[in-house]
Amino acid sequence: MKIKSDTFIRNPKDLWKGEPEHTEVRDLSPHIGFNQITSDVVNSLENPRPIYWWAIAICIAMVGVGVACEVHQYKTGLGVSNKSNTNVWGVYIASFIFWVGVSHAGTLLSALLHLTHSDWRKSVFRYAEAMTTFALMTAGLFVIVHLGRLWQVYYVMPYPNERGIWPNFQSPLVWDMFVIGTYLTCSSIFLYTGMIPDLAVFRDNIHDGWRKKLYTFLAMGWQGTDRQWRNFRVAYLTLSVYLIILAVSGHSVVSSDFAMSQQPGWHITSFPPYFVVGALYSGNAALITVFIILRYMFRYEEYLNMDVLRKLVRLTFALAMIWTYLHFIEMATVWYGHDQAAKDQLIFKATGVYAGWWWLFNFLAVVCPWVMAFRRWQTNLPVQMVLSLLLNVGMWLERWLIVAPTLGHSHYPWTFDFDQWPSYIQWGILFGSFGWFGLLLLVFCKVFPAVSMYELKELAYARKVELRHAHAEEGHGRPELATKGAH
Amino acid sequence: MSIANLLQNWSRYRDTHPYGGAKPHMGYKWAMAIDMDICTGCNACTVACYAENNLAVVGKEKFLNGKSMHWLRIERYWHDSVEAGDPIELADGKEFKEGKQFHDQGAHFLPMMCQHCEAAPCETVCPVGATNHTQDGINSQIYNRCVGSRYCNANCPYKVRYFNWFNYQDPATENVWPEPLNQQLNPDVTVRSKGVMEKCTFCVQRLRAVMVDARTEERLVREGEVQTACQQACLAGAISFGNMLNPESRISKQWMQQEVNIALDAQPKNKHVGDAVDKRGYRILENLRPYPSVMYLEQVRESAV
Amino acid sequence: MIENNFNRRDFLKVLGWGGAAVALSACGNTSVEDGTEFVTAHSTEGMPEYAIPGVYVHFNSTCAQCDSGCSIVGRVREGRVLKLEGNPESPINKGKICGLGQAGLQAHYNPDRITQPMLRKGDQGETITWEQALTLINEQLGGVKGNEVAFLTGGVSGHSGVLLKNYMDALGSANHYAYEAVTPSVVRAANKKSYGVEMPRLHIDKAQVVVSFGADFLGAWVSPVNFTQQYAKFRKGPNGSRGVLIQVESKMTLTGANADRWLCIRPGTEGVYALGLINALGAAGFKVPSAAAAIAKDYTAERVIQETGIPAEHTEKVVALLKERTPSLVLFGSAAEGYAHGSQNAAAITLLNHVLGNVGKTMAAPASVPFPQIAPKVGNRHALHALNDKIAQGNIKVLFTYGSNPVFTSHSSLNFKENLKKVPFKVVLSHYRDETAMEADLVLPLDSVMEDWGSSVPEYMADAAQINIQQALSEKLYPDTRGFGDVLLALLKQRRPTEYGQYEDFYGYLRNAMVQNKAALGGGTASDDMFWQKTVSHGIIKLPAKAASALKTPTATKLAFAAAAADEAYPLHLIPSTSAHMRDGRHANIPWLQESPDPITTVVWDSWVEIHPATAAKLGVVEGDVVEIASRSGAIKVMVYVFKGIHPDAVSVPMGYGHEAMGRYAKNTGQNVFKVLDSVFDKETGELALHETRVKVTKTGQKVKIVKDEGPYGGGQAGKRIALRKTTDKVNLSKEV
Amino acid sequence: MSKRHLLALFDSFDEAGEAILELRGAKLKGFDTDHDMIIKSPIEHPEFNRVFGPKPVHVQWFPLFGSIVGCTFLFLLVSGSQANFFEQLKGGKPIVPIPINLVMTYALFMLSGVFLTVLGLFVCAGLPARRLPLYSSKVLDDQIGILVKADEATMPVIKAILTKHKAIEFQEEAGK
Amino acid sequence: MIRYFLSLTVLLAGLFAAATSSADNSTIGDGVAPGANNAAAAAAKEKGGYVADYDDIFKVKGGPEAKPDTEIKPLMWNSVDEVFYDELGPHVEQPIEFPHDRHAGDPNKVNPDGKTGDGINCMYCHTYARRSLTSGIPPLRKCIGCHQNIPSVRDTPRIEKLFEYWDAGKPIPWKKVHDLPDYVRFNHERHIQRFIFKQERPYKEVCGYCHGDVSSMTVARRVKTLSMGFCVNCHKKNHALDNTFTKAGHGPNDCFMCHK
Repeated sequence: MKIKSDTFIRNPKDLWKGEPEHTEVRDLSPHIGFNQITSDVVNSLENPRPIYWWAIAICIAMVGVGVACEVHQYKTGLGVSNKSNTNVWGVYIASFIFWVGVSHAGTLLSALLHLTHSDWRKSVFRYAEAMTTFALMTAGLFVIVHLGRLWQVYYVMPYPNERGIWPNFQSPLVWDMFVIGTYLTCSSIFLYTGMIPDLAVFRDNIHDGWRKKLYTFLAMGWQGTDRQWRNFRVAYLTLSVYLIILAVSGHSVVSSDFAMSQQPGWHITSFPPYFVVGALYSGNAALITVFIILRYMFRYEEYLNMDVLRKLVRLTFALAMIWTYLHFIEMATVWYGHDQAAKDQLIFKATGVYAGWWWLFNFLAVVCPWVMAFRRWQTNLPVQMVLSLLLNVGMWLERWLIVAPTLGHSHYPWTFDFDQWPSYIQWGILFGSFGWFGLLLLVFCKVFPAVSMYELKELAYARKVELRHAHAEEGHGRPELATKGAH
Repeated sequence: MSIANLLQNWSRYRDTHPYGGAKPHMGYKWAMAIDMDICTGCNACTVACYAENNLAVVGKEKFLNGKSMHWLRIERYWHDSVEAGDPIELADGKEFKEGKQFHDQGAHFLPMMCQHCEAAPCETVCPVGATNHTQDGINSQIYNRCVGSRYCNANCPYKVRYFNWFNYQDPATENVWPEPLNQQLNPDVTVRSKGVMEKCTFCVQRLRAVMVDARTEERLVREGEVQTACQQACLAGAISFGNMLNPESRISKQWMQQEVNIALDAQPKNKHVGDAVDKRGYRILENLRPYPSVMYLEQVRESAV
Repeated sequence: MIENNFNRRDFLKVLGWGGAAVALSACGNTSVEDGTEFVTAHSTEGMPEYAIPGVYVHFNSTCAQCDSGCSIVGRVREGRVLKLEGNPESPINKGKICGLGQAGLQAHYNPDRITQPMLRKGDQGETITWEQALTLINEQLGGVKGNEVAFLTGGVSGHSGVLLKNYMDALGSANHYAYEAVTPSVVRAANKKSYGVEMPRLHIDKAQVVVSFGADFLGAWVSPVNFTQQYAKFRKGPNGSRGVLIQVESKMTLTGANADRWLCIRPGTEGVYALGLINALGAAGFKVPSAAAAIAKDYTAERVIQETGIPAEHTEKVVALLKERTPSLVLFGSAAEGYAHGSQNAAAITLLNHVLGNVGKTMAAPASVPFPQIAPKVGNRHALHALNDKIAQGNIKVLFTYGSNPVFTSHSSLNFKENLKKVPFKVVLSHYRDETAMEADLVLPLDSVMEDWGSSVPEYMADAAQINIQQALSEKLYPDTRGFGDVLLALLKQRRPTEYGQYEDFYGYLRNAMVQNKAALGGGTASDDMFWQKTVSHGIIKLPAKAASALKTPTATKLAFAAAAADEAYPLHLIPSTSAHMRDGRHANIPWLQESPDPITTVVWDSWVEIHPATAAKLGVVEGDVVEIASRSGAIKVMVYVFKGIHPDAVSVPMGYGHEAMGRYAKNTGQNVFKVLDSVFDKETGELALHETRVKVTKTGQKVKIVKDEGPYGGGQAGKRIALRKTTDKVNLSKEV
Repeated sequence: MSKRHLLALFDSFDEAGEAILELRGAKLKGFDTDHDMIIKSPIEHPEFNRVFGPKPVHVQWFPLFGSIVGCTFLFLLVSGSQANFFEQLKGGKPIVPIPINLVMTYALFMLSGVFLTVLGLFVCAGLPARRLPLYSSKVLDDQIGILVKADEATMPVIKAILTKHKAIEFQEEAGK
Repeated sequence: MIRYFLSLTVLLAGLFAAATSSADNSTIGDGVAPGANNAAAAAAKEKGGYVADYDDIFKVKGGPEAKPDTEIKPLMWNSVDEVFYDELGPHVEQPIEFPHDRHAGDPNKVNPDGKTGDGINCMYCHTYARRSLTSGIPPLRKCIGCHQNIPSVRDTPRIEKLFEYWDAGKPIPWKKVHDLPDYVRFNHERHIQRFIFKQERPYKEVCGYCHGDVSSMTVARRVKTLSMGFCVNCHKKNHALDNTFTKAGHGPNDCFMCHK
């Protein structure tokens, strides 16, 4: 059945307006009823704004570019990516770290904030969690793209084979394989588990074709009985605990790809926290970007509203500051340490051929976030849109500037190599990866509830409770805790 | 059965392999010494290596892009800038520091190949265990196991590992060995395919051949029974190679005489500099603790002229 | 538990990689392929007992990459020669072999070899059979007088030399020209004059100090393999003091790069410096023969400094060293000889040797082969000019060319190429379709060295006299190639059938010739077969050493050096440098050599011009700039390599690059420096003075990335302890194992 | 006496809560509140805890078990495979390096934990579940449903009580 | 709970142990190794990337006329029509259907063709096995050497064909049955020396371990996978004999020993 709702009648013109300063916005208005939440979400999936389809088309095109580049590279050999025997790594590894980083914000919101019962997360965590999963999938692709003989990637997997040999468990890459695999599996499980009640709602509200079957299958006969809710709460809590540990360990292991090695600029003790925080930072920036896009695309103005955005931005700013601190700490330890090679490496970054990029990255990732400190801009959508994109560019550069300069300027002067620039193949595949990520995310948001309905309802319920207390103090009667809207 | 192995030989698996720890090499420890005072930099070793190990000639463009495949490269250093080691000219030609007017004490030639480190940084990081340490102290590289993650190269302090960026044996694309050039290829050495890492193997095919004979005759390989291609070609005899565990071998005598201990990361002789004037032996980047198996003998220049 | 037929791909599907797995399995590329796995040996006849598949057989032969005459061992397996090593029995190379020699393999397996005789039709060539070719030659020779036939070769020796001589006699022609573009012919002349022999035996290992005036004896001079081995001994200093090498030259050669002191001298003033040293030695109280002293007395320290530009303190140190450490040895090579007054320089330097009393100590008379007819006929540059004149006058009707590529190596002011058109019938015996072959009317494909039989006598013999046997290491790659000896024999059969009809092929001739003289060759009483077997299996015949005659001591004659006149239009000296691998360019089509970096500059696959930083600053060029190097005779465009190993008044371009033909690896690789050489000749010998060309360097504005092995820090070490050097005078290496 | 099902839908948690309390208090014969009454709601209903009192949850034991078993297994797997015939010698390292194996052990600690958590959820919450005899899609949308099972005799009483508390809609099984 | 945990751990450990030791089962087939490697080898052969066979060498050396009339068909996935292919490698069509059973078979056993074998030692013909990497196929000379003295079978079709080759002076283009991938260094000599000459085991057992009971085949057929697991299982076993290279009695477990 179609649920008519007034949420459609809305003036698209005031979309880009930030909320006026004086109005006191809550993360969810107390006047929204359960029914309206359901209908909004369901209907937003039914027909999103047309830009959605444009986005899909663009993403597919981008994926096409990436695939074309990869096919060429697969046929001809990695040489077409214009690496050298000195710069053996490049954009691929940097992007791998970048995508793993993007994945972390989702976990932060869905797991950590869930444990701390910060309610404002309830409207954003679902798509954040989805981003986690898809970002990890993208990261995994980069590992494979990067391999010289990717058709034999299964050599890395530990399974009893007839050759009687095993992967080298001492290699950080194998740890990556373990931890990223675990992280991917767990986060997708987490995503799915959290969706079960909402899937049940869809099962009841969608009546056509394959989607009905899909939802019916996935909802697994959820009926919201008290027994189900009880166990669900505990299970979800447990999962979020695991997810937090995973997120931290995951990027620490990724950082050990570098920290475990011997190269100047990589062999740094503070890399794990540095990477983790950097991941949260860039992830949150990406979150803001997607926030603004979804808000418009699926008409989520009611739920992805300015108050939530403001909180998100503040969180991002805080993380940015922590990361900045670690960034300087890392440089300081190198600068005051005894390792001359690492010191040279740092100087090289700041003055060598990569200097321009290095300073740009410092500007983007260290200076730019300060814009978020100003209240007037925290809810200004265009500003936040551009800003979040810039931050992501900065953080990608950060990863690339960890990988490239060290390879070109490591221990052995004879093999120093300053003039390796990634070929269009590498850029093309990076470009394609964004398309791939966007495509997955868009399809997800179209098919599954991108905002969590039952948690919003809980939120609405909580607001009503507050309302009741307020009324009680004012001495009026005691309004019911009705699930309907209060009008 | 692995679990049984684990439980029975636990202590054995806890030994640090193979240098230092309680675990000795099994009969062999191949090592090399290169005397840079008599190395003339004539490139005979390089060509010999190309001939012996089926190295691909990559051509001008790829060489320019740093995709050259010389397992053994001759590096040429100048010592006459103001402080030794400072760049004389940067790539863009501008004078970085004003050195002398001429290279008037000649060049310094340094043949650099895989150092077969005892604690090789490349070994621990290979995800598939394509590069391991063999019982006889060689840093092995199994081409067919390699998946091409290139982590070994990224972690190699000497950057002596070379990656097959293209399919060099494919006549359709890179025709490195056009007919009949391919008939020269050494049947004892794999022609590496696209996407695998390769490096100097101490001419393992020669070593294995004589070791197999030795086993058949129930003895160890004798000194002088086997030579690496570069050693055999070296006109001046600057390269010596052999089994360090054989006290009769020249290599062991050299390491002994030069007071270079393979299991140390800093040689005691370096503490008292003055009196060790003709102890020229040293190992490159020793301080990074890869414990390389190649000892270099310092170049000497006469101060009387 | 895994079931027996466990399948990886199933497992991948289990892991949920199904999609990927399909792609992987489709590719199927699971093995790193080796070039050469064999089914096994199966042949009817011809498969000799020793040829076991999978087992190496070693055959001895002789390297023909250059004229040093090193003996080599070919490692043969399944009928293919896979690797060359040095033959330990040879006193010349004692089991070693240089990179150039190693690369002989790729000369054998080279994809650009000519496989069939080719006859010119217009500007096309059509393949013909050998019979046609030989009859054609016969016809062409029919109409012409003997003296109108000329044979241009490189240095020849051994029995092919004998056949060549006999053939020329049969034709009644005296026009055999042995031409080598890069060869120390002035050195030979000067030695002959001073010591009575062209190439005395050098005992570098016995010397304590070696002063080399541009003799690149470690690189490309006379017999580098032998000299390098001596050099190693010399450095170790068997008698306790490490030998000291002082190199005096204007452009750093490989030897210069290994010198303890590299003295950068103004081009052409080597003789002045030699006499200056004599003078200084006298002044330092060294006993100098009066005649020499008389000649040297004008060369005061001031004059020497002013003319050579070598600072005084270096000279003093050198003198002191020469004074206290004897014996010493003074060598001189292309850098000294390559001027109009090259012979004068040479004479001065030989005189210095005499003054230092090295004659007889570190230089001895060479052994000589008792068979003059197989003695080496070394080439020189003068031969080509003589031939060129004859051709220009139209006196040559038929020209045979073998073992040299004059169209490429002759300087353009000779315009040999145009003159060649005056020759009605040109026969070129060659391996490649090189520049000269392109001009030919008939091209005859030769066997590679690995396929051919032959004998040779090296010019420089390190020990007693020896004859090298060149043995076929593998069967022919192409059925229609023939050895030089076979061709000569075939031609001779046309002329003297009675005499040579008995020999089926050159192998038969060679064997016969050897076996006949087996007594003289130390064969003793062995049977013919025994003797021949022994000879071939050793690859070398050491002749019983005769008592070497003493060297004649140089006599001091008045010397005059043309002062290098300042040239406004063409200010800079051009030094065409000889690299050990490229030589005069005959090996330019060997990929290994093109890819192995030049030792000094580490440049590959291209030619470059070395310019001193000061000069570069003056010209406003930096590394990678393409400059035009113009002389009075021509111009080439090459890229700049800024280099502190060259005199500011000089620029240097390597020889051997810039082929217009010859093959896929050589063609259009680099620039041909021969083009710009002026025709200036040494006054006494009439040799082309390679170093006399003056050039001007102008910037073209073009810029390229220079293809070299060294990193952006050049030879620097960025403060790391990579290449360590001790500078000391009290190190004793003689005790080292 | 055959039993019948009745599903009543409420708009407000208060009403539903009152209704449950009263049903409890009514002490009807053959009607046990704990077993014969199931609450269905769009969100977890904190209000009802005071009605039912706390009910025990056992999910948390599954991950504990899973994690411990998982990491033990993985440690054995990794170190066992390192100790097989092809021991991969790494210069300067033992063949079985314990701290390194702990990294992966830790990963599987979490993986198996997560798996068993989900397993626990399915087991305890009885998922996947078959649809109860009476169901209205509204209970997941915006209404609270009370499903009771009782004798036909007592059914009218129950219905009365529910109606009293503003049950806006009833669903009944067809009579037999 | 604790008891559960313990029991499950033990169970898993046991399972895993079995899994890792399952390579002891010498009949494990590797899904890819033999087939795909042949395919890849042949692929490279077909590409002409190198000269793959002795008769190719011969052709190049002896000129076109010495080129064998039948060339080796590339054994590739896409040429199944030419060569029937299964996991154990190709069913090879040899130019002459050589009866191994007749030559090497048991003299006391009667073969399908009604004849008994001659019980000839493998190494009588495959004479290089004890001194080279490859076992080798005898020169045609060897076949003729015997067969010209055996008039009884002189005009049977196979012998006719044999003599045709002999008269034409051409090698018989036998095809390789046991084709190891090219990155493997297998040394016949070492194995023969160890097991036949040192341990004095019957040659049928030693050769047969990898080649199967050839004496009961006509044309040799690959019966063992010859995959890495196959080699490993044997190398694992303890054939304690000498104490020179490794103290252990098993074969070398060093990758570089067999991989080149």
